[in-house]
Amino acid sequence: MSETDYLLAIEELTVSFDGFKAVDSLNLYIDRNELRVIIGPNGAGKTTVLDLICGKTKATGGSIKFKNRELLGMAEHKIVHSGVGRKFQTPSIYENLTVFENLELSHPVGHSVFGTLTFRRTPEVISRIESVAESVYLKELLEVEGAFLSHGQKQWLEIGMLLMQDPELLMLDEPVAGMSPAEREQTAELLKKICENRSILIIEHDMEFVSRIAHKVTVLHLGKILAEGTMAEIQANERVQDVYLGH
Amino acid sequence: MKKFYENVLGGRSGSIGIIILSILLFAILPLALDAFRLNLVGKYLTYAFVAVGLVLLWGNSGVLSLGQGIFFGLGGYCMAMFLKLEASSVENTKIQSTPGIPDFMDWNQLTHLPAMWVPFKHFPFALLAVVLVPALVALIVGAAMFKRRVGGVYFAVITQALALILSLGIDGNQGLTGGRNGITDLRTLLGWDIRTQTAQYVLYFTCCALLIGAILVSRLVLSTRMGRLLLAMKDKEDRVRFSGYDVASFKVFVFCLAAAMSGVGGALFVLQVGFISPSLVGIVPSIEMVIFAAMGGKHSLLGAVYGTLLVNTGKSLFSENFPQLWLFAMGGLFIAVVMLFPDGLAGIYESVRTRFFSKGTKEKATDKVPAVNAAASVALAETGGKS
Amino acid sequence: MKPHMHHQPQKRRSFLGLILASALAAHPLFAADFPTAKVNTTGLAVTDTTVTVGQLHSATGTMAISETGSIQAEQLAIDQINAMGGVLGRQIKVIKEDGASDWPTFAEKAKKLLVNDKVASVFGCWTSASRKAVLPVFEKENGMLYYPTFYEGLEQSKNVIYTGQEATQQILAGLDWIAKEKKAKTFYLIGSDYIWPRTSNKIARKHIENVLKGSVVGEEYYALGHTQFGSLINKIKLKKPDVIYAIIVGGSNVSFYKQLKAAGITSDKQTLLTISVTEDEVLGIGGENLTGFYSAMKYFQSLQNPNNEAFVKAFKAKYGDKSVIGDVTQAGYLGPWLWKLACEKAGSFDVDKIAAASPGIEFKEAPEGYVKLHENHHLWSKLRIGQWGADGQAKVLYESELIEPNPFPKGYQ
Amino acid sequence: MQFPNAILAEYTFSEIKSIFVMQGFAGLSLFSVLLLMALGLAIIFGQMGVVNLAHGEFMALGAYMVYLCSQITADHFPAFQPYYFILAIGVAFVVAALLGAFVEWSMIRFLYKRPLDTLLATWGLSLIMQQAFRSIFGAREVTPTLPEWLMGSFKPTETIDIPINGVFVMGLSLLLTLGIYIFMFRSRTGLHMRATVQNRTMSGAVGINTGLVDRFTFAMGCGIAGVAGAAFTTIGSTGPDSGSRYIVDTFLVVVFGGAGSMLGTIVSSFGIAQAQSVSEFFLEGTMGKVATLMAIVVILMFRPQGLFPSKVRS
Repeated sequence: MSETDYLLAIEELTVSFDGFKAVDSLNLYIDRNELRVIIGPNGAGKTTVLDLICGKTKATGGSIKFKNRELLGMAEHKIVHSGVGRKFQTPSIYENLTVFENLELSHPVGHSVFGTLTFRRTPEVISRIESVAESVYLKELLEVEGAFLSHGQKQWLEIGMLLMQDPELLMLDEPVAGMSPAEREQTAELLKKICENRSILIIEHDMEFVSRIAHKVTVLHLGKILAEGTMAEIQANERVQDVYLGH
Repeated sequence: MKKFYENVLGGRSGSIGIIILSILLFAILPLALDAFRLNLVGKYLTYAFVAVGLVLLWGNSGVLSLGQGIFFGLGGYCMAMFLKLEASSVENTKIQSTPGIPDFMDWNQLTHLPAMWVPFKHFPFALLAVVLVPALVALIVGAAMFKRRVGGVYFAVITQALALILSLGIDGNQGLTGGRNGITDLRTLLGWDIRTQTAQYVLYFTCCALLIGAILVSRLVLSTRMGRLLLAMKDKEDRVRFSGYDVASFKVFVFCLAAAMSGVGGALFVLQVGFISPSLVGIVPSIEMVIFAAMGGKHSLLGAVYGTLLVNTGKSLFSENFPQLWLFAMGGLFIAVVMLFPDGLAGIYESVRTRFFSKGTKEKATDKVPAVNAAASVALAETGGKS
Repeated sequence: MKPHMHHQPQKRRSFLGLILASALAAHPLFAADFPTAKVNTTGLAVTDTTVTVGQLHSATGTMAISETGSIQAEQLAIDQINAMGGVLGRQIKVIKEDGASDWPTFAEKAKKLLVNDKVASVFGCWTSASRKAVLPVFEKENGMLYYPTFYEGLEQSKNVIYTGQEATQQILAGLDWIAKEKKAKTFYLIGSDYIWPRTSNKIARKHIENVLKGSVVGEEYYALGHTQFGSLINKIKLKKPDVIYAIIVGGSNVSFYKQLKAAGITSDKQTLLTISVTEDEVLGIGGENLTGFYSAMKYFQSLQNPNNEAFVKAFKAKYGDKSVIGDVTQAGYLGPWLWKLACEKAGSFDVDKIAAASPGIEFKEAPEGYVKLHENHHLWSKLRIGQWGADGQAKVLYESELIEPNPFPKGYQ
Repeated sequence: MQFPNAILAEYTFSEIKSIFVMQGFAGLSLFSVLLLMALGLAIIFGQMGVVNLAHGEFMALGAYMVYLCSQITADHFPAFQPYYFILAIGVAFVVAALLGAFVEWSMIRFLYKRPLDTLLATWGLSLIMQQAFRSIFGAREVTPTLPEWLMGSFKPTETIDIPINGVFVMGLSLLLTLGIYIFMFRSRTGLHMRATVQNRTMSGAVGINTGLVDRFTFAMGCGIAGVAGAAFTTIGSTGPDSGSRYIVDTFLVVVFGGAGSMLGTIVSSFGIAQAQSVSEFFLEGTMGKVATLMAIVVILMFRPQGLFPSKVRS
């Protein structure tokens, strides 16, 4: 396959579970600094696409190129090191650790066995943690254990953990699920802010939220792309209305 | 220095724990017990190395191995091979058909020392092997299993099978290993008679010192980023993986560390008891060592030592006075620890301490939650107000 | 020695006690004649009226099956000795310890008995592994162990009296007999996988090849507790040996003989000689699965002599009619008696003196018949071949002369 | 070590053929033994996820029940001797199942979803059961007196002997497998059982008493272990710690087959039995076993999910 300018180029990606094709010959391209939202009904294969990109699920065929490097077959932690960050659907943070420690663990320095033994909390590390905490609205809560955060704060914390890694591609699986309207506002702000120097791939159900943030929207249905375009184009698409917006 | 105090000794409460244990091991027990009982305690403490390793592996990393006897045994065999060669000088074995090789080899018609044994003539090699052989085996097993994400019950069952394989393998290669009888009649270490009472005392104190050392090393590891990472891994393994860590390599590291500690324990066992046999490698000792750790509280390094001492003392006392009740007691203990005291002695101690002794701590503990909630709501209000 | 006959404690005596009393206690000994300070110069647990000994067997764990008989027989002997007035006028007190089938535990308990309890002697151990584990302790602390099991030899210690047979005593005469009676030339050697069967088979192989000029067509070992012998039996069928020479131990025995029978290998078609099946094992295997096979032992319960009849009667009176007595049980019974004789010969409980006095001691009242202690601390004894019947008892077909114990046999190592 | 041709070279074709048949039978007989051991565990571990380390002791319990029946028959109903064994198998099933139900009620039900804890607790249980056997039946190994018809062998040709007890064990394991299959996949209770295993909450919601189903499933697994133990009395003896000898083999069979797959359990017992039987024929006893175990462990390292992984999207 040829070199591309895209940050992420997915071509002919297929995965089947016992003959059931959850993702079927998918082609998807994401530009640098683009904020893309994937929507689609339940079982469309949205989460599976993210799983395939970050290495959680092994593909049956096709290719995923990130900065022109093939991700398929690469170990999960290496995919992360190459610049891909992933947030899970249900907030996935370390409940027994403080917000500070949660963020610290995501600091990209010292990820080897030896590295973790010799890692030091230098002033640079601390200031970086503080600045990320500030951007995800958790600066006041650095010493609080993860378990005591509200649902929305946990979502932010997880986004913060990803920001610590400074990824070039950030993938978020339903980042505003379970958030209050006020929190949604703040999250939208946050996403716009962090999108300035990276690409973001989001799965979301909340159409109102999608229309506020998305540069471009991709609609998945039965593992295939049904439509792609701006929010307005998608809303006007009849086929999309049939399978998705219709009911 | 302050860092060492905070991280390794665990600040004030941690240091007090270490000091109390040291006083118990170095002063109270030697003064209170006769030589025979003290030697027994020394033997129990060698099991505590395994239990401390299990706290790291099971309590802190969530990986339960039912094959720690493998590493205890390997360490023990490495030490025993050196001692046996020293005890089998040509002089001591002139009655044999081939003098100068261990007696059991002669009985099995071996006429020269097998190549595997030759390096064990050298003490530095044997010492290194005590630590490295168990660690290497753990590395191979751990790398194969953790990279393929074998965990939980499967890991437990497979390590248990490995313990069976090793003990059967030792049984089946008598000429090489001494078979079921093991390697017996070990006498001197570099010419120093390890069977005298003075030697027993020296070995006891060495064992205590190394055990405290092992606990401090474990604390050191847990105090680094690795400690927090292990905690994180137990909670959300996937999150750790997708934060860019190679989860398997950390499990392998802890498995190797626990194995190396167990190996040291095995070597000290051999020095104090004077022999090693496959009965210390197999399934039963391996799973008994798990209960030592569980009894102490699987998260508590110091608890592991107390748990080991308590269960073994109970075993000795029971078997001297009511041998037929011992298995009932041991079985009951397993069930009780799992069902009633999942945090073992350490958990009981914690709950007693918070209830009776330090009101201050209690208040602090209860204060913490509302404080957090308050902080959280303040933060929310602030950020919410902004938008 | 002053006669104080009326001081004799009036205890109920067993029939054997009476016989032995008349034989051995013609001159009863009294503590007063042996001041404690004189008979005990090394600080053993000896008072003016008692002497403490230890008993160290597995009461629990896998070996409890085998060791129970020894525990019982030793206790019986001690009771009888006490009923006759004890040793040097002192009643024997026993401290029982449980080795729990675990070798480190054996070493631990041996040390406890010698160091803490200061026992004058210990009757105990069963497997070689347990003996090997305690031996350094006995040598270091200078204790005295009476060890009852037939074993592989290759050992001799000042601190151990071996009351069972060493390997050559049990093996050579038996092989000679079977070679002569059955014109056997080819042998299949089978064993449990540990030192006794392996060493014994090594001696057997040398004897078969060098002395009997026969051949060994197979030699195999199975882990203790192995229960599936199908493949082995097929190999035996393929090789068609004249004799199966079996040294299988413990629970595996039952599976082995049941499966042999089920595979049609019975005594009418196949000769089998074993040195590991005693009446104790037959209880588990079932006589019907063994009928017609041979065991080589120094003792069978069915031996007909007055000593043995009295012994069997006393044993059954104490432990019930269903109890059986095997070779090791009888050897266990010898221990306390040999110790008593040694103490009396030495006039002391001191271990060094007993060790020195032991060689040459004769025990004419042994159930197996006359035995004598050799300088190498093993017993001169006879070998007998028994053929098993469906009732679980053996018919003794052959009895050798007294065989000299030779734990380090030249030409067999 | 000898190579096959070295072992077999000096024999006639018919001899080799007979050995081949009998060796094949030895493998089949080991297969049925392993299968019997593993069936109960496949239900308890595979279906319920409970790591029952006392499984071996439930087998020993079954064996002791046969011994007890044999004693009672010999003492009170000697005429019944040839037939008691069949009844004894039933007794073994019922007693083991009842104890299993009690254990589930008093212990296991508090430990679902904590597999490592069930492992430790059931190990404790196994120690208690061993000591109980020792206190009740004595430390010696015991063997029931078996009916004559079970002993001995068929002789289809002059050189081939097929042991009857082997055929019996084989028949029993076949019957039991079939029974379990019909029960699990053709009965209503079996349906409830499978439903509960797959989705507890949902099953509860549609009116299945999941607590009762758990107890029943566990009891059934234990009862099958009891039957396995009863069958073992035909080939070996029973002692207080007989059970502990089987437990590792049993777990390996289930794990190797892929927990949760009945078919996997069957295939893996077959494979392991043939491997062990063949390696024992060509290698020496102990090392044959070591080689087989080692092969299983190595394969499991490369294929941790076993031969037949359960196909559930995680």
